[in-house]
Amino acid sequence: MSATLTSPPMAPQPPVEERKHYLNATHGLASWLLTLDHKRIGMLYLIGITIAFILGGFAASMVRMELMTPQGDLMSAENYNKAFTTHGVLMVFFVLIPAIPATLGNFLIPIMCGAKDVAFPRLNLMSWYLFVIGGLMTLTAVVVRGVDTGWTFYTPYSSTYSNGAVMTAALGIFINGFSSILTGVNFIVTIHKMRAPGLTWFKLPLFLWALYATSVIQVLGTPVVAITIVLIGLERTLQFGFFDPKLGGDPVLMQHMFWFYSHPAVYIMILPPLGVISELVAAFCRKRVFGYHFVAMSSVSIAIISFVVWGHHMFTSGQSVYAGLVFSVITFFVAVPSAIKVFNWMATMYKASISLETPMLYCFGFIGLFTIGGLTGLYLSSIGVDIHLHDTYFVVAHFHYIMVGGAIMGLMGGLHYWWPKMTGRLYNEFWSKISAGLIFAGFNFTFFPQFILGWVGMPRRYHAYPEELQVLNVFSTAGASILAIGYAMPIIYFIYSLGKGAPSPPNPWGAKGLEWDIPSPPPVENFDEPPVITEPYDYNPKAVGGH
Amino acid sequence: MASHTTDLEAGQEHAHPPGLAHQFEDLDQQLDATSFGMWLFLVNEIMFFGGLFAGYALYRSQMPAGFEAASNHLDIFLGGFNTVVLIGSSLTMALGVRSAQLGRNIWVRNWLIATLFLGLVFLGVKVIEYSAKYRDHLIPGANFQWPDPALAQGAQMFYVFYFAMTGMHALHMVVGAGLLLYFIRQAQQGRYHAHYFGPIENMGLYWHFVDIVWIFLFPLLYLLGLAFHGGGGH
Amino acid sequence: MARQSHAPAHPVTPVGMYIGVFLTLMVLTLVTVVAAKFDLGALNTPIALGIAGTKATVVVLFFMELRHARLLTKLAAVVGIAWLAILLIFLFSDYGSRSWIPTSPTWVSPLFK
Amino acid sequence: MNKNLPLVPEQASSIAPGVDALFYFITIVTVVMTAAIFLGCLILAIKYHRKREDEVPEPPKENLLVEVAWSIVPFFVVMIIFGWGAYVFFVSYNPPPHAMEMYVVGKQWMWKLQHPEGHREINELHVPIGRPVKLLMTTEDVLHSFFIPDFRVKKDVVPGMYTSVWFTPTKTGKFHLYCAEYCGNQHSGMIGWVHVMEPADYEAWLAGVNRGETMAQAGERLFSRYGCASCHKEDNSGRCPTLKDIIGTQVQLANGGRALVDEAYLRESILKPNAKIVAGYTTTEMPTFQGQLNEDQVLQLIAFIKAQTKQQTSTAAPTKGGKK
Repeated sequence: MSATLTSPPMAPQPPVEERKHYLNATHGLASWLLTLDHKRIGMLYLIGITIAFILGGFAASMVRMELMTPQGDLMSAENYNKAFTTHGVLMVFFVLIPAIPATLGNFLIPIMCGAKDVAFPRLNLMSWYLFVIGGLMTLTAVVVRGVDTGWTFYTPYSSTYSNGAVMTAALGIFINGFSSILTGVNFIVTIHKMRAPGLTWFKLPLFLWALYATSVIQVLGTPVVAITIVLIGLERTLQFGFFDPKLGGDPVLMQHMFWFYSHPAVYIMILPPLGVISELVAAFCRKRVFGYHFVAMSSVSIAIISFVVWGHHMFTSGQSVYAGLVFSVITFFVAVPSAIKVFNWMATMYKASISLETPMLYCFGFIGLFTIGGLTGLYLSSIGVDIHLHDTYFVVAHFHYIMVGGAIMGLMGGLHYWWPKMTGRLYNEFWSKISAGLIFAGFNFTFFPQFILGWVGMPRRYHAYPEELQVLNVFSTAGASILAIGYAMPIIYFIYSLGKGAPSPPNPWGAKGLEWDIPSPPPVENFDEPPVITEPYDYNPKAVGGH
Repeated sequence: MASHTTDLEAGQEHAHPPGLAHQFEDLDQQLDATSFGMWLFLVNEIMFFGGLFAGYALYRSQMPAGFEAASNHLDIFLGGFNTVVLIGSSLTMALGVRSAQLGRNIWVRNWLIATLFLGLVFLGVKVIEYSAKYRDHLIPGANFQWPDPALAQGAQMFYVFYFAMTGMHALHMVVGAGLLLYFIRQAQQGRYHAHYFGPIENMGLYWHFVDIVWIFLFPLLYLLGLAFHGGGGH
Repeated sequence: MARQSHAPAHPVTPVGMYIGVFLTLMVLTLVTVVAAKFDLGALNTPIALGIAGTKATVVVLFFMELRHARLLTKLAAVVGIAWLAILLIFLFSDYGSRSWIPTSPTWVSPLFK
Repeated sequence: MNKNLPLVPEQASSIAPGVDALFYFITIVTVVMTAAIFLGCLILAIKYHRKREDEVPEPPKENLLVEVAWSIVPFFVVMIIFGWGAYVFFVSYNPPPHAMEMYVVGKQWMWKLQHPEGHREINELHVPIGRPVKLLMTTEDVLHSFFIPDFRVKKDVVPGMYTSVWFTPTKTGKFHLYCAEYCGNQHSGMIGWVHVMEPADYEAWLAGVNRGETMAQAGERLFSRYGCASCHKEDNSGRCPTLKDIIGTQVQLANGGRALVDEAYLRESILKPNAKIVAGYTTTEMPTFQGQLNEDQVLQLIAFIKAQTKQQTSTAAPTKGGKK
């Protein structure tokens, strides 16, 4: 424990080639596909999510290329609609929602709890298979026949009018939903019941608090969208009129049920990166996070509030005026816990020892983009202004700032931080910094013009648009190409590091946390010796009396 | 703390009691965790059915007369019979769990067989009811027929929910029946003992939950228009 | 200690209690059918749901042994019901207030002329 | 404004300046906060950059006062934005009295618009400057959303339901009309123009195009074709309630409730006669017209019924004003 503190953190450690760890304990494809080890399952998710991210990114680049010119000339309207639906469905359901919980979360929750594995390893593997099966079904649907409903599947278009492979895609999402639910159950039980003796709630890393809050949303929210998908399926196949007015139903009900999940789902995507950033701030400031308790509780309060704001997606839908007001005011409440987090991170940096390694660059990038994304949310929660901005590119820009600028930046930051732990290899520091810079610049280049596009009134999901909007769209597309290069680079240097990267010491960053007390990569059951529990982010052990 | 250390040092070679998974320290922790996990799964199930109940509540509040009229076309005797059957199966299930807690595998098997039997009776009655609906053209869609055109829309919506809710419930019963078959086999092999009965307990939680769903479906679907039965509408 | 090891090691419930619970549920079923036969106006549905809720509570407490469960498990059960209530309350807050037409504010900013 | 690089939408309706004021207020908040956080991060990163490898800073002490302060201050700021937004919404919610009523039916993938005088337009809407216009909207198929960015108005057009928007144009010219809710293949083709004209030009335009029968006349024709008059008699002697002078009134319902007679109520009563029954009448007398009338025809019937109220009362029919 104290050895890691006194020795220089970056000191090279002679690699012990013979050491058994989770990567070399067993060999062969079957040992991966049938593994019950949470670390391997986390890696399997990482592979699946990367593939979905590449495919979804490809669809996005099709969309952006089409929008370079005002006329719909690159592809037909039908194919354009399928492209943005593919992008939305893959990115939301198969990248963003599982992105951090299923990869970093799977890898780190048991380690941070001082446990050998998650509570239900078999269920964990089954969740991955559900993710893969759901993903393959959805992929087949969007590739073979195409789906053109948008990721929101609004009725009656999705249930009655669309000719696409809606059923297959929806079934894939339904199956993937159960992957998400079971992962949530697994994590909640793990955090409650598998913590090492002495590891009390307020000694947990903030990442675990964030994942705990996320898991609660997954368990409480996902079933509602699951049943909604079932009802859309029944309406589409058997003419059961739940939502189509021609069959007696009410399309606004579908929107309520959809957003009851899909708004909290936004917090499934953003809470985990908020947790990651707390870890990064602590590690690269060498300091306990300022206001630990407030940051922890802000995660929980965001999770709870997230369930009672869904109507802000429906200000123009014909929803009642007063319901709209209630949803509007509660939406503004979310600003408070979000602000608490940002301010506490900055307070942590005050009088800290900040080291600008790649994860910390992502951390700064996250704080900046999350700030813009969060503040532009104020426009959209304000019922008077949202009327104009709803369903325009302003909304597209806003949620990309949160989803890509927030969630994906957080994922990248976390990956760069824990990659040496997960793989036992160091990646190229130079290229990783270049790529972090490119992603930040390319991102702003892509999405900032979209705020203006939305403000002047360009509706989203438009295949063709008025000519005067071309300049801003070209800016956006140009930025997207920078972004694409930025995202391609980590894929290359991470894969390269697997073979050629220098071996990583147990604690390359000099960070604190149970995961840094064990070798890189970790042994099969995580701890060769019983974990030593301290205060979280205990960079000054003497100050609290040491052990 | 001390015992924890000992366990870890023992590692893989630690003499595992039968039924203990490697990630747990002891059977108590395992029982505690699996039981809590099952409850969380049921919380998810509440929300799953909750979506259906919300839709039902909304449309019923909008078309009360049609719902009441349509409800009166359901067979209360069969519905009530099924309620008794299902609550009975909950009793046998509870007794099965009790036997597992006492480590009496033979009785676990017997009670689960009884539960399975009652579950199948329930599903059989459901088949009878569904076929009657088919005969009477009460399946929503193109073939739906309702004598009173003014109430037809509400009645059709009632049957939409009748089939969605009872169908989803029956699907849970079928899954439960499949699980029961598995556990009957496990009990036959004498898997359970006084310190390892978690799986049966969780099976019981699932089964009771499905029972609870029916406890709400019965009045909401079968009884809601009873007071107006034969009253000639209003 | 995070891991207070011992799981709810509650005593095994006697058979008689289970049978008593079953009989209670049967009686409540009968009551709900009988109550439904009377036209009580707006009260029919609350009564039916009240009885169903009572039955469900009995099943949860006795068959599912929630009464012996940990506080955490009890909390999970309550949260499940509370979240369903959130869904219903906010859903009906929309449909219930659709017909409320807002009055215009008395002071109108010159920006809106 | 630069025609090739528009950075702000035109303010072409009476509510646009009011909406924009709030927009710019939030923009100021956003810019100030973003600048503060960006600068703050920059300064912190430079000032507290790690000097020595073994440097370990002092651990922070939690400070309740600071936490409360930076929770409460943002809270008040956002509450101001909420209150202001709610005000903007309420001010722009109710149309002024005497608004011209027009009718909109969305359809994959076109906007069908009709003036009360009978002029029909597709994807074009001609309106005079300075007069409030209220649109009553529905759709024949999927969801659409009626969006005129330069007027700052948007409202979803929902099948099976009436929604409405209103605006008072304050600038002449051509303004984009969009469908903002994704509606399928040609969603981006469901666009058009709103032409705001000087009143004289508008009159000239009205005179210049073939008007056809008015909405109310078309409705009257349907009313007699479907035999509605045999039950709904003017003097209330028929088997069904009279339809004279009912718009804007509250009716007593058979189930004890009350209902405001507005467009949505009339539509429901035509398509689902038993949904709300007026006290003293029975249910099954009236057949449902669901599936027999298209949305245009239902709107024409409603225009006819509304005209019957207007004839009688010399003052204009009360629109949705005042909460009852």
